[in-house]
Amino acid sequence: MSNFEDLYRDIILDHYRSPRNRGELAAPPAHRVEGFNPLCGDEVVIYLDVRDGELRDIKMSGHGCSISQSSSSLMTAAVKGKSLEGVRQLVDAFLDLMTVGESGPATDASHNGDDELRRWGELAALRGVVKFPVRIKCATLAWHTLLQGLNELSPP
Amino acid sequence: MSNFEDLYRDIILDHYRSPRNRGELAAPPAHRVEGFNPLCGDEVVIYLDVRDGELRDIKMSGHGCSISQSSSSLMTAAVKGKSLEGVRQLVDAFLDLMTVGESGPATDASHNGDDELRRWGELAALRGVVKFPVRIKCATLAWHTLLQGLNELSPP
Amino acid sequence: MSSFNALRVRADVPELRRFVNGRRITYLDSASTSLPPRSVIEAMSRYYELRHANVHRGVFQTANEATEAYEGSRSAVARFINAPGGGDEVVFTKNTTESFNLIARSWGATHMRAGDVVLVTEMEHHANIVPWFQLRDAIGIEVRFIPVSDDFRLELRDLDALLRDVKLLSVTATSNVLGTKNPVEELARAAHARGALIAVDGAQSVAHGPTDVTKWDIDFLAFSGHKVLGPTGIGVLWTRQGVLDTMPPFLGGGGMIADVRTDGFLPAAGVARFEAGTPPIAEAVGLHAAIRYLDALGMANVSAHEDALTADALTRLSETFNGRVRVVGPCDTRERGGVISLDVAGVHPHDVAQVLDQFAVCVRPGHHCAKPLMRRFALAATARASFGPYSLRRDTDVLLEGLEAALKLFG
Amino acid sequence: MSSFNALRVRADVPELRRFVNGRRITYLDSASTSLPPRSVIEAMSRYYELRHANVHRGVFQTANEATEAYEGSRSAVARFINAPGGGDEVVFTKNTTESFNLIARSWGATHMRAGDVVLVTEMEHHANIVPWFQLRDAIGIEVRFIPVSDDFRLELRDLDALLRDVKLLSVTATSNVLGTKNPVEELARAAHARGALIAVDGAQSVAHGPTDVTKWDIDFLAFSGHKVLGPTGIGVLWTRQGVLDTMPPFLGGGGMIADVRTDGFLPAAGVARFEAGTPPIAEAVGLHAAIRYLDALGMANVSAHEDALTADALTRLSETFNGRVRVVGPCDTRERGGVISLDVAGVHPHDVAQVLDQFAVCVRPGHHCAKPLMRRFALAATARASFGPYSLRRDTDVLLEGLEAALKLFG
Ligand SMILES: Cc1ncc(COP(=O)(O)O)c(C=O)c1O
Ligand SMILES: Cc1ncc(COP(=O)(O)O)c(C=O)c1O
Repeated sequence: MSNFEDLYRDIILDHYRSPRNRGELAAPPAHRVEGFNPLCGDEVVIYLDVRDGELRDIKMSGHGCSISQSSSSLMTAAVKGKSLEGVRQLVDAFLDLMTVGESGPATDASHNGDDELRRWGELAALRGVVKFPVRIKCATLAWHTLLQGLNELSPP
Repeated sequence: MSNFEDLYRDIILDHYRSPRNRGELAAPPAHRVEGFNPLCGDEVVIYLDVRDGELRDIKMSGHGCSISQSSSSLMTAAVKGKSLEGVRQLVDAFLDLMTVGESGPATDASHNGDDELRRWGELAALRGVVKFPVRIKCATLAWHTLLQGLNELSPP
Repeated sequence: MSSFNALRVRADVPELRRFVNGRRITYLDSASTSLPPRSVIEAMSRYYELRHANVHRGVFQTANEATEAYEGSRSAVARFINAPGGGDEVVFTKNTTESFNLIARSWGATHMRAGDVVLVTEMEHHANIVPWFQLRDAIGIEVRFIPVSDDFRLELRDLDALLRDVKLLSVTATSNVLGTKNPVEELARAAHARGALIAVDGAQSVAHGPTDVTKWDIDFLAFSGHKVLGPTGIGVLWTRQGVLDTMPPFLGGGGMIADVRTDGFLPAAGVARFEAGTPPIAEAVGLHAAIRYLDALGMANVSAHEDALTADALTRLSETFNGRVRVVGPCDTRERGGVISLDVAGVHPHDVAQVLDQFAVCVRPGHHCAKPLMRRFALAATARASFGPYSLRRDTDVLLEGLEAALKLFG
Repeated sequence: MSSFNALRVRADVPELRRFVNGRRITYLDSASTSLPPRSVIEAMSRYYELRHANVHRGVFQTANEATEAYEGSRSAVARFINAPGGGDEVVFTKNTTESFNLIARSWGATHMRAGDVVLVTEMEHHANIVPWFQLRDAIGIEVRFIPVSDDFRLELRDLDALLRDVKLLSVTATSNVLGTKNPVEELARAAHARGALIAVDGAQSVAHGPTDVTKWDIDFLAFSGHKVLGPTGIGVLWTRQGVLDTMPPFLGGGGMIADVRTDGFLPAAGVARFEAGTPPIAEAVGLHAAIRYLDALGMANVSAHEDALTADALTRLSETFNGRVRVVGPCDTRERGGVISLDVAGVHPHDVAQVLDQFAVCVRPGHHCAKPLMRRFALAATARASFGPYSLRRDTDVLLEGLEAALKLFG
């Protein structure tokens, strides 16, 4: 599979065309947090419904490229219903995955075994992004924004 | 004769080693004028004794390279005793000689006939300077200073 | 008239031979930076191989040669833009952006007071906006904007009112987003009639058609080497002599002084006073080669060539995509240059550019450093294709092919 | 230890093969500008031939490559000077001079008030004097000078008193006139002990020995590409992260903003905020190649090589001319670098340089942009010879031959 096809996998395009958890939650009681990528103008708004240490519901709106939109859709699907601790762990792991060192990707999910892939589930579709360093910011925008929202709710 | 030998002619070296009209005049009654080349630090001080429209006496002091020193020495010898009008004409002609256009010297005294050479006398020794554009400022410092002095005495 | 042959220009530009993703490069990003021809690259290499030395004050031969090369470039720039006062009006900066900062901090800070107005336009590049905000924050001037109409032109009906209290009108000759060409001569007349000066941003115009600061009757012109087939690291600020003489130094250091003592300094006369430190010498040599190259092409020819390409591209974009690809800019080529901003239905500019990269087509997605303009048209970004003298009709073929693919992938 | 062979370095530098006045060039003007090796020249040519594009925000392949090349150079610079915070502390400017102007106008204007003192030295280059006078004229700071002793060193006995009210000590690592190396680590300790920061002018040091901003414990370091075997048109300002974070933008324009609206702007984070407009991209590529080249030579080797050349030259100058040629600078090579200012009895520096040019020897006559220092020693000018890594003992042979001729001609 070429890098290009690895970037625009079917799952990505599917989430771009039919984003999950799109919409708003009344805030308050929900928590609203905004993320912005000044370089490309992408914007994401996330609504968090947190109760009893659990992310009961999450919605997102905003606009951006296919990578940022599908990444936020995939994210909402992955974190919804999880414990806050579980969410934090996933966010950290994802941002780690998206980190490129001086000489290319630090972690390349495609070299990892089945276990690893199973752990990531649909999110593994985003692993192709690391080969396009300029697009990493697109893929991580929603995740940074979510992290910021969690920190606002309960400082780490 | 190489350009280099043409620059450092014997007359130049002679005037550098034994400058004519070196010294000061009491000012007033003489007129004192200073010239300065900020790029190389050369300095010339000229004293003018002007009476009845004639440059009765001229002295110079200061420090600088062989070209600036010999040029001022040659200048004093050439202008002393001349009418102010004659001095102005000579200064203009000399500054003209030292002007380089975009594509090299505008006037090249060496191409001129014997007449021309006779007119310049010892000053003709300075004609080699035009082949060294960075040294032209050295050769003209005293002349610009003299012109300034004349203008201070009687605005043109 | 000089001879012009775009195929020959293309052959002169080494980067255009490169293959990316299995295809020869289709370079449509000249509005960001232009690709230098071999003669420019070689002029700089030869300079470094043979005559590199620091300029000014040197006595040895290569130092003289370097100085002549540097000053020769200054004179060539002056001739190229028809500067009435020659090289004495040409300051070398590092880019267009520094040129505008120089205008703001030297001329602006000296000649403007709190309440005075600098009039720019909604279609300016940040380089001609941010320095004025900085000056506003420092001394309290007002920064006023000429609006842009729905048909992508300057809205000049109220120009006379807009010019009230204006000391400087600062405007781009050609928009780097819309492609709009502004009526520089008319604006110069209006500004001067109100006692204001006029600065022109030539970043997008100088490489694409004749520049004549005398005929335009303007006071400042700024542009960048890297956008006129020249190198990075050099820019130009031309300033009319009578204005230049009233401007204090900008940066301080070697070369811009007449004297320095432990209690103060005296600035140098002329353009030297704006060139602190070792200047971009090799870059001036490269810029000279670029100007020589453009001159040989003939700027009127370049302009005609790019106009034809633009007209063709606009027609084909509209015929092929039937509204699915919108051009954000005027459609009449008499009012615009070869900068074509695209809004592709349902496809984000980043994705457009990414798909086009598969076809080795180089276009730029983003706000193009013109955020006020993007806001004006409620756009976050566009995908921008732009022509240069080496562009060919076949570049548009590949662009259309790539746009089809993008629409298909995301449709 | 890396291998070092000056003959091989010489073979790498194209300009050193040139003949002038019938002789091969003897280049003794590295303090003005250094001569780049072939690898530097070719790195830039290859860049323009293959991967030139504007940096940042590009999506297509060459734009990514250009961005990587530009940012890669930043990281390489950081490693070369051992910056604790890596590339995030390295700002590319146009030269050392702009670097000092940036310190003065961004850090200085923010952190200093009327009456605060910047402490420089009598041996500074104008680049580290004039920006401070400009700041003084703008906001009323005091510019104070550490005196230079008769034996050409900083007079540090009263340093503690001199440091009173000082917010910044700004000092050159090596004098470009005297060759004196200043005790940077000692000065850093003294400044920090008094709560002041320290900026170091590395223009004359970075190409001539190891640089370690972490070990030196300094706050700013400035130097120029063209003096480290690199290109013109690029300079470096390294600033410790904690200090950098407190500094507002300098020039305004594209690339240095987070947002621009019609009512104001928001600066970008990090070093981007100091790099307005298209940066010197090809120059960064050339600088990277220069650093790679110097690294391969080994800076300790370069330093040892130049020390040996300097010691030899000083001995021979004194033995050959018996006082008719005076060296204006320390005679102990442990205290000095390979910058040798000459005062030739009865021969003006201009004439010295002119005669030396006949021998194809390149030396620089003048005040070397250090007029306060020249006044301190009652000199109008000196003729300055200076070494680089490509210098050889035979260069001194030709220098001595030329000096003999100058003494003979004017004697
Ligand atoms: C000690 C010192 N500082 C600063 C500079 C200025 O460097 P640049 O002209 O590259 O800005 C020089 C070079 O002349 C220098 O020798
Ligand atoms: C209209 C316009 N002005 C100014 C600039 C800034 O040019 P530079 O980045 O070379 O300073 C650009 C280039 O991006 C431009 O298009």
